[in-house]
Amino acid sequence: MYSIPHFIIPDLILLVFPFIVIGSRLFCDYKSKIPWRIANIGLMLIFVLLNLIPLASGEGQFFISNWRVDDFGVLMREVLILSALLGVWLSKDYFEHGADGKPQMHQIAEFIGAIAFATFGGITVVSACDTLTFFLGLEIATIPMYALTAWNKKDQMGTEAATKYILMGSVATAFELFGFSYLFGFAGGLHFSEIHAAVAAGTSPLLWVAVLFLFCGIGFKLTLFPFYTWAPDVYEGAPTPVTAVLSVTSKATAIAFLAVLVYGPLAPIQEQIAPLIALLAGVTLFVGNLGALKQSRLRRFMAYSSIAQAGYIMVALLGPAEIGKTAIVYYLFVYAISNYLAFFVFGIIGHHREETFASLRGLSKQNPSLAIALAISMFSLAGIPPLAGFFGKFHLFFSGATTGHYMLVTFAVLNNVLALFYYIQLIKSAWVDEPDGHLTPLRLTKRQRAVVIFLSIGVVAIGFLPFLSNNIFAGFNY
Amino acid sequence: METILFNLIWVIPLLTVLVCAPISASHEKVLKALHATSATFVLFVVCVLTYRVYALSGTPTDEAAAPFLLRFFTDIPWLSAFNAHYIVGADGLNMLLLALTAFIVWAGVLVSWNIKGNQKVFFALIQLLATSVYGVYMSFDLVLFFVFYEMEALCMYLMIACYGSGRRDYGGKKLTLTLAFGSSMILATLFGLYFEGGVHSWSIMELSKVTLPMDFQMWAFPLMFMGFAVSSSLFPFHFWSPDGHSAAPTAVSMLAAGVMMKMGAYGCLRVAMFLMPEAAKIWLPYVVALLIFNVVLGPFIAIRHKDLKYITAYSSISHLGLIFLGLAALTPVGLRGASLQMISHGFLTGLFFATIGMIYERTHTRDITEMGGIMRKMPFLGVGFVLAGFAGLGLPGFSGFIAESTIFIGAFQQDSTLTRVVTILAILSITTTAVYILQTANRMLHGNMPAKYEALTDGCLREKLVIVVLVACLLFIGICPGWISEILDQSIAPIFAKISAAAVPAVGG
Amino acid sequence: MNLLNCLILAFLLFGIGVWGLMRRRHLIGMLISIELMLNAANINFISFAYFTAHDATAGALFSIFVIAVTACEMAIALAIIVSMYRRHKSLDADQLRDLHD
Amino acid sequence: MINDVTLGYLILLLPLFTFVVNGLFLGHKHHKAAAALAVTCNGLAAASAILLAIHYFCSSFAPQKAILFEYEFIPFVGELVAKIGMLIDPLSVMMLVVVTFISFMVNIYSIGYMREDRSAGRFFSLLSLFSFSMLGLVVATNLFQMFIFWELVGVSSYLLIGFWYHKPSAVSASKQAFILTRFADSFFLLGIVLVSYVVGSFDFSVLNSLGLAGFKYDLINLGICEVKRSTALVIGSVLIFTGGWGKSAMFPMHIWLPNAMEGPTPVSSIIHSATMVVAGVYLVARLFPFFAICENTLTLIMWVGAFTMVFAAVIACTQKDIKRILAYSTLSQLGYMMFALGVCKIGQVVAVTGWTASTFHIFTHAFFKCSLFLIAGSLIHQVHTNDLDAMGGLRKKMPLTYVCALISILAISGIPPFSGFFSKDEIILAAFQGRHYAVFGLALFTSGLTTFYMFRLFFLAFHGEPRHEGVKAGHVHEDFAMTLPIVILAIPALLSGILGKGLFEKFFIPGRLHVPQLMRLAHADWIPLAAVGIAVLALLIAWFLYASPKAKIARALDETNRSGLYKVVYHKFYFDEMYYTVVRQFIFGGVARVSRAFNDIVIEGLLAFCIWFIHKLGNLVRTAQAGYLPFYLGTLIIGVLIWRFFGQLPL
Repeated sequence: MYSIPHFIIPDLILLVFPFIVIGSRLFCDYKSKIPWRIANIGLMLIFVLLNLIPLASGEGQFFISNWRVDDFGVLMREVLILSALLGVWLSKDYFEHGADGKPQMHQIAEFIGAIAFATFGGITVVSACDTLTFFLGLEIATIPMYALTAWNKKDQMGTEAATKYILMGSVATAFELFGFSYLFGFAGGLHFSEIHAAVAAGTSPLLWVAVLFLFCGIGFKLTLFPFYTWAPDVYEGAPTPVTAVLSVTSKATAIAFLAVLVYGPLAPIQEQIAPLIALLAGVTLFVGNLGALKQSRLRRFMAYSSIAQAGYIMVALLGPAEIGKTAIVYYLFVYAISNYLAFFVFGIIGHHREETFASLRGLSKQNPSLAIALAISMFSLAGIPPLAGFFGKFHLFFSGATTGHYMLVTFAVLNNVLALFYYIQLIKSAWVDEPDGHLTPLRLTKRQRAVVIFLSIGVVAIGFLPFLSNNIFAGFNY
Repeated sequence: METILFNLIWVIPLLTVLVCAPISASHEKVLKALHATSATFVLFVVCVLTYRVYALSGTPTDEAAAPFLLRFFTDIPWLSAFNAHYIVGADGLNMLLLALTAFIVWAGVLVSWNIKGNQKVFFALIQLLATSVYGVYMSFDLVLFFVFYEMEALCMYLMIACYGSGRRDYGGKKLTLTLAFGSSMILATLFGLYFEGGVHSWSIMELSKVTLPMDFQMWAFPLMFMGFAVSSSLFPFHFWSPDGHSAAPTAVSMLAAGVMMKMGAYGCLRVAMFLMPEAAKIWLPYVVALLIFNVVLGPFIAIRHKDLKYITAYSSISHLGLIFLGLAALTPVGLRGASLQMISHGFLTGLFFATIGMIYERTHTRDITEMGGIMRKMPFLGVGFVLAGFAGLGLPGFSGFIAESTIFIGAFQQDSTLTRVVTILAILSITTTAVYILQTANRMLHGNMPAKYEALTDGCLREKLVIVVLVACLLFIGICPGWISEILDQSIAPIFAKISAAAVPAVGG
Repeated sequence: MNLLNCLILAFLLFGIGVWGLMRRRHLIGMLISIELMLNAANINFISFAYFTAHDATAGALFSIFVIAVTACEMAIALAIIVSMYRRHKSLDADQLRDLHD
Repeated sequence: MINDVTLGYLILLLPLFTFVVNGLFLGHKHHKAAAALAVTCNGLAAASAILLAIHYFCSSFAPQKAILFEYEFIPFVGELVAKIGMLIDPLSVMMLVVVTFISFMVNIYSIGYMREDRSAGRFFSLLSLFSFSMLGLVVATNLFQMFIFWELVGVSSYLLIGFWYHKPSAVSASKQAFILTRFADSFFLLGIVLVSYVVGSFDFSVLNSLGLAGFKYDLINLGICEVKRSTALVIGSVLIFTGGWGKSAMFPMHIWLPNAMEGPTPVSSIIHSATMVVAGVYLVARLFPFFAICENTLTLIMWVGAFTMVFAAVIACTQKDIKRILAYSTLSQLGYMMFALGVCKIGQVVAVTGWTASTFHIFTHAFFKCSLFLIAGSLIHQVHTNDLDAMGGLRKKMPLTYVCALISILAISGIPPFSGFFSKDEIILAAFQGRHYAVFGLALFTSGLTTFYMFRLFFLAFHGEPRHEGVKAGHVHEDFAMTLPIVILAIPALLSGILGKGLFEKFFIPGRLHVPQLMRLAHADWIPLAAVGIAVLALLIAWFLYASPKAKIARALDETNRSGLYKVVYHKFYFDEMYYTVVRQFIFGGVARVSRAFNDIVIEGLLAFCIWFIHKLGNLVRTAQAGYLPFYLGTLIIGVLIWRFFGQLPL
């Protein structure tokens, strides 16, 4: 019986955490705040603990040979936990009264538990060292999402979305599995080191088929072209907090999956798969931007915008490992904060009106602070300096340009204009359009106000004082 | 001490915004007082520093800043993730542009004293815009430069769309998106500058020490040059400026036309032409062809327009065309003329838009066919407008004449056919400029006055102050241009040295 | 009975799954086709494990896990489909048209 | 004893000071103070100018050039430096005296003329600006300085002609004047740039001591064509002359000058006599040696001048607006000066008598033309109309004016011993000596015409029966402030010829020339007699038509039943109409409309198309999102195939 290494304590806590939350339901009635409190405390505790782990660059530390905790892993954990925490905060109100024409939701404890499971799945993906764990992580991250999408039993949109999601998701799983099987056949083993050795030794069609299927499978979760078709419907059908969690946690998981794969076992053939990545990135961000041009419903709009963001983030995968990973993690942080800020604002709107562009009219007159927060998040997503989004995108393009993909970078940068166009559409309806009388006024609870302010400051601060990023990513100086 | 002051130039506006943030929007007086004070303070600081730069000229400067002669040089590591630094400094050129900016911002704050809508947000946005412009002129690190350069897009749309007039949403979108298009063209080439040069650095000085590979320059230079030229409304990217200006509130028009449009030309000179001189030598002769539209056709279009702001916008287009003529001439005099024109046109167009805004506040129309004879009711504003017009048509005594004649003489030194033709056309088109300016002045100020204008009043003290100060600047530059061209020459010398040293390989355009 | 045949078999199975997925409009039918695709992957694992891999247990292990995972995935899928049925009173995939641009 | 430099500064700065003080402080309310300041300062300026002139001409230094002071304005490449300085030589000194003196007179006159006007302060300040800019032009040491003040002259004339900005006619006249001269100036500027590029300097001293030899060979690229540098210089000289062409209102850029009569009369008088229009002649005179080396430029100048001379004189014979008549007479006198400069060129050699004559005529013309305008002004001030119909019989009411008018008109008609005789006679002589007999003939003929129309004006205005009830009722009187300058001016109008002749012949030679000079000149003593004879004849005709007892004045004045030729002439050969057609139809309607259409249709159209295209693509993406599950599943499969074939994987 040996002592548990400290660096996996957060993972263990996260593992037992959902059981505690759900279990606490046994001892209290369904109205009580206890599960919610426990959830907050637990997630914050994990976040703090994660920040205590020293960032060791390079191979990282191992736990029974196939659970690696390296700096990238730690930072991804932070992103995921942050996302979970914000998601939990966002979801609180939806269990008190309905929103956006949807009835109120129930069983907050289970809801939180599901989110926690998904988060743990993501963590498993970043710390896996063999394809089996890898696959399991991905599934653990995905399956709760199906459930969460359909959480609102009384809402048939949710159910339809969930149906589409799970059917397509299972197909994608099948693709991945198929890819994994060929990879296994090619390498003759599951452990990344074996695969790495085999790939380095030489390639064969088997490997390429595997790569193709793996990319297509993960392309579904990362909403790459043309696998993104589920996203708009699911994002619109799912409850708002679930949409937020989907757009951050599952994207983070997926990109982490790709990063681990490309910079891990497939590192020797990065040059050969660079064109594929570049094409995926370029087409995806273009299509995402085009789709978002003429939207009228907020969540669907955010779906397209997040498709485009996925395209942008793919650009980073072209760069060398250190730069690429830095870019991805930093961008995920920024993206998480900006996205959640947007979703909090939409949520506040949604509690009193339906979530469409039209219900933003005259926001700047009635509630300037909210309008400012909205503008901040939108400009940040559009990548306008000095907000965080710009520096995130700059990291991505920098990483892409390191290996000389100027064409792609130019294309992506020019697409920013397109993106700015539709983000401005939204800002317009909030700032320029005159308010019309029959919109119910907005009331912010203390918590909502606090979170919105906190997030806005975060967006501005991470961008405005970007040297914070150096301290966070101290492990990534090269 | 001076260095700290210099860095304060862009910090103070931000601080003002932060200070004003907690004050509730209902205390308009307090807010406006704060903003006015900070603008005035910055103006004061900038003037002092400009004088210092002039006084110090000739004395040796910071070695680290070579090849430039930079005062108040600061270099702090900023983003170790991609090795970006915080590098600022002042040579004659950007110091004068800073002074221009400070004047225009100050005037802008005063002009928009009683603007409709949420004043708190508006003034905050003006200060942000000021920050971005100051930053662009100060910074010598490409990342820093670009961050400040694109910041303006953030403020511009909100200011135009929320506080503008006419088709404000359309104009705001057009302006913001076109500018964003330009800046993204720039961003696309920045990475190449970083990696292709071999020195992994964003510092302009560092990059200027190497010669970038030719094949890279050949595609990067046009991209970057046009990217910058977009914000200086070089044909065919001029379409944003008339709609944008006509939609924008007065202060924003002043800042946009007076200062922001210079950022583009400044970038062309300081970054594009300076870092990629070989490609510049190959490409610029072709750029000259575009100027035929700006310089020759622009005034004609202005003749056909009835809206004061459209007329002024097209006149700005033609004046900025002259800047590019000076740049494309690639002679020291031409470059100096271009920089002179940047400064002179800044004051000039600021005065133009200021007076137009004041007149518009009273007549509630900008259609010159509806006005007439208002000189009788508002002689002061009328005289201000006429003076702006005279400065615009290059009347001796005003800065415009100095700049234009310098450009003409400088451009004529360039012995390439296209440049000669365009220079000759440009010289001949001073008549057209006179035509639209006089026609506007006559229609609006002279002749019979409609009865509805009987009740109009002349400018109040605040407005008179703005006009007087701007006119004084124009006259000051116009009457004693010696010192200004002296410090400009010093700061242009290294740029021209690099350009003339560039050996053009035998590559066709 | 060699590796290639097994792979071909798996691939055919996968193809049949895809074909069924395309043809079927009945949600349950679609689920079954997906099951086929997953099992094709399982066959791959087993056959690779049997013929080439240096530790045969890995492949078997993987396929067992896959079966387990698929089971819970299907469970959730069925649950969702049931609640689907409660609303629509039908399991026709063509009827899921409420969410669209 | 104050030295010349101080005097120079005084001459330039006093008017400037007046302008600034009146414009900024006194303009609005204190008209009296403004007027007083203007008169004193201009008087002092005139006094110092005269002092300077005396000091200069009495010194042994006399005919040479001197630079009192010179400041560097802007440095350009190398030697090419724009300077602001003060050049002293006979020509500039003469001009200084004329300008300051005339503007002094006009200022005095304006006290009376502007007594009722509410914005007299502005008027006085602008008047001083006008004379200041003309003075700066006169003392220019280089082309650049000349251009600077050249433009200032233009703009101040714009402001003064349009002084009554509520009168639409005045406004449009001022605009026309400014734009036409500006049009010419653009060529002037081009010429300056070209010449300074070829020569490498703006200074008159350099330009005037130029020989073409140095520039024969190497080529220079003018964009359209490659030319020899010497040819470039010739082109440059023509361009520079174009500036003078417009400023001096030579045909066909003459139309602005008669229309400029819309301004207050003092302004017209100062424009016509001293400040604006002679600037063109002055430019040519100043650059004479430079023009002399450029092959046929002078010949061009000669023909332009000669044609304008006749053309204007013919028109003047039919006009009825006295100010317009005077305006056309000015045109034709300017024609004299111009062609006098031109006739100096004889084949490849040059005779300088014309130059002397021309400068002499500038001098004399200034006085009598100024007084004529002032007289016209006071007439108009009394009868409140410009029209000869409404005048007549003013001799009794305004005796002083009458006498002065007679003097000036005799002067302009070139009747000895009045000033005009001497200068005009010399000009005609120069034409003869230059063997340009055609021009010579024209000049003689025109002098006859001049006499005719001037006396027509004279008789119709002063003689005969009063045709104006104001005059009949005897409201007419002579205003002191307005009559004083007229009387003062009559003296030089009478004497400047006799006194000036010697002075000019002694000192006024255009400086060292770099072309062969013709020294031995033909002397024809019959020419003065011929000229005078023609003049007297014309006088008699005028008397017979308009003043003799049996002259039918009513019939002479009515416009009906006139021959078509008369109508054409009366309508100034329809040049205004042509001008407006060109401007409206061609410039505004043609070029401007087309360029705006290009911008609005082509450029904006392309933009709109791009946006439309992007939106179409967007719709394409959105149509895919029909919410149709089988299609979605299909995309998964298709995607695999897409990336299988386009993913560039080495499969």
